[in-house]
Amino acid sequence: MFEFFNQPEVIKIVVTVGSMTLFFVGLFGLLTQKHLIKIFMSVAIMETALFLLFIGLIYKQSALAPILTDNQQGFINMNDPVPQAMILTAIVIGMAVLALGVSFAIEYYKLTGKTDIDEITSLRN
Amino acid sequence: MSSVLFIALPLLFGFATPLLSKFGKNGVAFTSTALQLFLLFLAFSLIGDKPYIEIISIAPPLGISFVLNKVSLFFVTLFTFMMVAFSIYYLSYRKTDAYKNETKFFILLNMLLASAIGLVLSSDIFNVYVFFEIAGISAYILTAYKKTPSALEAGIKYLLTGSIASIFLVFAIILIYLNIGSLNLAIIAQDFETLPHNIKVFISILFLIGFGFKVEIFPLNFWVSDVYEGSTALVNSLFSGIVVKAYLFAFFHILYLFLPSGEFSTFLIYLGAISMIIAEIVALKQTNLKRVFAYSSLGQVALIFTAFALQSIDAIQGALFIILAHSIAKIVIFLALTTIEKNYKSLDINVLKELNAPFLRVVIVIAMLSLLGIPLFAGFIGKFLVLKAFAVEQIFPILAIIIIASLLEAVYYFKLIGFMFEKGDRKDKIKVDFTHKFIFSLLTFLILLVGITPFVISGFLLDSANVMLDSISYIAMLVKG
Amino acid sequence: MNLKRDISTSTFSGFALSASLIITFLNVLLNNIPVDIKRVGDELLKLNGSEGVANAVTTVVVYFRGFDTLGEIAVLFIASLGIGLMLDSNIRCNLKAESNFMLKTASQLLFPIIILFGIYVMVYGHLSPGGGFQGGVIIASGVLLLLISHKEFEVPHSVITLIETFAGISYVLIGLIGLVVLDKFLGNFLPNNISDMGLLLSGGIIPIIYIIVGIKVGSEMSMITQNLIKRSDDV
Amino acid sequence: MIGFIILSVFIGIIIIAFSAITQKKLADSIILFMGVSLGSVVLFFIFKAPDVALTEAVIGAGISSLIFLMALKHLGEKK
Repeated sequence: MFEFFNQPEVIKIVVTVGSMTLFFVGLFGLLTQKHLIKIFMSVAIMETALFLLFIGLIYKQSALAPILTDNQQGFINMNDPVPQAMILTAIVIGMAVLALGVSFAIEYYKLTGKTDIDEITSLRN
Repeated sequence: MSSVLFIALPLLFGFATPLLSKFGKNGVAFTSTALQLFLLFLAFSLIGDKPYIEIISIAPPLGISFVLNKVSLFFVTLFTFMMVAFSIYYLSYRKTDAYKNETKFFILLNMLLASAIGLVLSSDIFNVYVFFEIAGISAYILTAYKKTPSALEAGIKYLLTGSIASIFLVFAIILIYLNIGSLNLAIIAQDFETLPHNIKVFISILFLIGFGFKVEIFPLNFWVSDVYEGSTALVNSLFSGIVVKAYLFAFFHILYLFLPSGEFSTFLIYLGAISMIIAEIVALKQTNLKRVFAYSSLGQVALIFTAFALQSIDAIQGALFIILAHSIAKIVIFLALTTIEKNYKSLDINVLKELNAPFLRVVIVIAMLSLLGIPLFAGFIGKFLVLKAFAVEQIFPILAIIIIASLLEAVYYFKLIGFMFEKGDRKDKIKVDFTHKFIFSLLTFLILLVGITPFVISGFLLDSANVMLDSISYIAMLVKG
Repeated sequence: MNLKRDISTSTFSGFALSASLIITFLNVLLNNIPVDIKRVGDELLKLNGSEGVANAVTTVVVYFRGFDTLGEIAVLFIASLGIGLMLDSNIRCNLKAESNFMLKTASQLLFPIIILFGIYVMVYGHLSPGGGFQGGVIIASGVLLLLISHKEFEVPHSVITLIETFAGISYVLIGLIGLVVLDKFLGNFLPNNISDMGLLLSGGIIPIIYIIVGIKVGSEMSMITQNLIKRSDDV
Repeated sequence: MIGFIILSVFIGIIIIAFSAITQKKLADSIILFMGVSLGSVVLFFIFKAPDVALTEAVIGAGISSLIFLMALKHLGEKK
C-alpha cells in the first residue's frame, strides 16, 4: 500500500493538492479574519504553501541534495539548486515585510487602540 | 560607464549613511543630492549609445543582466530627473520643516530610485520581483513616515495589498520556472507561446493580479486614494511621478515579450478604459486636494495603461509622451500642494479659494492644463497620438471613453481653477523662496517646451516605442549574450 | 472546535470564494503537472564545478544570482530601518519581573554556544547546508536570549551600526571591484581552484560575501529584535 | 514509504494551519503557526532542500513567531 505513494506522479499530485489546500487555508483566513495578526499570519501561510509547491514539484526522488559530499563524483544527479536559492530569498523578503507590517500595526494600536481590520476605516471611502 | 552603477551607488549610499552622518547635519542631505545629480549626468552621457547588456556575475541567459536600450534609458533619465527635482526642492524645504530622522528619509529616497531603475533595467524575472519588493517596502515606509494615525492606516493598507500582490507574482514566477525552466525574460519569451493554453492563461492572470495592484488598475486600485490621503503631499509626488511609472513599464515590457501577438489586448484595453472612467467620476465629488489628485493620477495611469495595451507604435509613443507630461505635471502639483499645506495647514478643497500666491497659482494652472491635454502644453501631444492610434485601429468606444474622461477631468480641474481665481478674502501671502521658484520654473518651462516644440523629443520617443515593442531583437540580444 | 456556533455569512462567503478559486487553481495545475524539462539549474550545476564550491545552493545564491542577494540585503536593511523608525522610543527597558537565577545562568551558558554555532553555520556556508542568512539569524537568536533574560542588557547600538555599515559597504565594494577587474559586477576575482573544493579557503569571493551577508543579517536582526522587545516592556 | 510520510505531514500541517487560523485565542494560534513552519521544515528536508529547511527553521519558526509573540504582547488579546 505504501508503494503506491512512492510513485513520482502520485507525489506530485500529493504536493499540488496539499500545498493548494494550504494556500486555500491562508486565503480563507485572509478573507474572513479580522485581527491584524491573524491576517499577517494568513499571508505567511500562503507564502509557505507556495514555497512547498515549488520545492515539492522540483523534487526528484532519485536525485540528491545539491551539496557535494565525500563519496560523490561531481555535480550530477542532483536536485535543482535554483528554486532553493529563489525560495531562500523569498523567505527572507517575506519575513522582512511581515516584521514591518507588525511594527506598523503595533504603532497604530498605540495611537488608536484598534486592531480590527474592519475598524481601520478613518480615511474616507 | 556601466548601467549597474544606477543601482549600486544608491545602495552604497544607503549602507554608508551612518558614516556620512558623522560629517555633520547636512552631510547626508548634500551627498544624496550630489549622488542623484551624478546619476543624472551619467544617464545623459549614455544617450546615443548602442543597446548595452550589463552582465552580473555570469552571462545571460544563465544569470542576471541589465539591458540598457533607448526605452529603458528614457525611464532611467526620467526617474533620476524627477528625483533630482524632488531633492532640490526638499533641500530648501528641510530648512524650515525637516522630516524626523532625516538620514532615514534620504536612504528611502535613494532606495526608491534604485529599485525603480532596477525594475526598468532588469532582464530576469526573479530580479524584477526583488526590485518590486524593494520599491514596495520603501513606499510603505514613506507612506507611514509621519506616524500619524492616518499615515499608519494608509501604510497598513498599502503593505497588505502589496504583500498580496507579491504572493501572486511569486506564484506566477514559480509556474514559469516549473514549465519553462528559466528565469531570463528572453528565454521565457521564446518558450511562452508553446505552453499549453490553460497554463498560459493561468500564468497571465496571476501576473495581471500581481502587477494589477501596483499599476493601480480597476478593481485592484481601492487602496490608492487612501494611501495618497494618508501620506504627505511631498511623498505623493514620488508615488505619482516615479513608482507607478516604473511598475507600468515593467508590466508592459514583460507583457510585450511574453505575448507579442497581443492575446489579451482587447481585455486590457477595456479594463483600462473602465478604470479611467470610474476614476474620473469618483474624482468629481472629492473634497480633499490630495484625493482629487490621487483620482486624477488613477485616471491618467489608466489612460497610459489603455494606450500601452493597444500594442501599436503610435499608441506607445503617445503613452511615453503622457508619462513624461504626467510625471512632470504631478510633481509640480504635489510640490506646490506641499508648500500650500505647510503655510495653510490644510489641504481641503476650499483652501484654494483663499490661496494667495500668484506664482504658485500660475504654476498649478499650467500643470493642470497640461494634464488636461490642452494644445501647447506637454499633455496634448501624447493624448493626441493615443487618440489617433485608436482611430486608426477603429476602436471607437475607447475613443469616446477617452474623450468623456477628459471632459470629466476638465470639469473638476476648471472647478479648482475657478476656486483659485474666485474673488474673496485671501489669507496671508505665501512666500516662495528662490530654490522653489527655480524648481517650479524649470518644470513648467519643460512642460511648455515639450508642448510647443514636441519634435525635440518625439524622435527619441518614437525610437523608444519601436524598441519597446520589438521583442525579437531584445530576445536576440540576450540569447546571443 | 466550535465552528458551528460562529459560522456566519461572511465566513461562508469567504469559504465559498476561496474554495472556488482553489478548485480552479487545482484544475489547471493538476492537468498540467510539469514534466522534467531542461532547466537553467542543470546548466548552473554543471558550471558549479568550476567555481570550487561544494554547496551548489550557495554558489547560486551568492554568485550566479548574486544580485538577488544584494537586493535581499537591501530589503532587510530597509525593513530594519522602518522598524527602527516605527518603534523608535527612548523608554528604557523595564521588565515586569526580574528573571530568575536559572534562566540567567542558563542563558549565559548557552549564549557562547549559540554564537559559536551561528558562526560555524555562517563560515561553512559554502561547504555544508547553511550560510550567511541562517548563521546571522542564529546569532540574532542568541542575542534575543540575552535580551529576555538580562534586564540590563542592551545591544550596543553604535558598535552594531558600525559593523553593519562596514559589512554593507564592503559587499557593494567587492561587487564594484569585480566590475573593474573582470568587467562584470560581483565577478569572482579571487583565485578559486577546483582542487581546493571542500577546503575552508576555497571558492574565491563566495565565502567572503556569505560571511559579510551573515554579519549584516545578524546585526540587522539583532536590532529588529531589540526594537521589538524594548518596546514591549513599557506596555 | 517516503510518499506516505509526505502525505501525512501535508495533512498534519493543513489541519494545524486551519486551527491556527480559526483559533479564538491569539497565543494558541501563534503556537500553532510555529507548528505549520516546523511541518514545512520537515517537508523541505524530505524534498532534499537542506538549505531551505534550515532557513525556514530559523526564520519561519524562529523569528516570525517571535515577531508575532511580540505583536501579541503589544496588541493584547482581541477586545
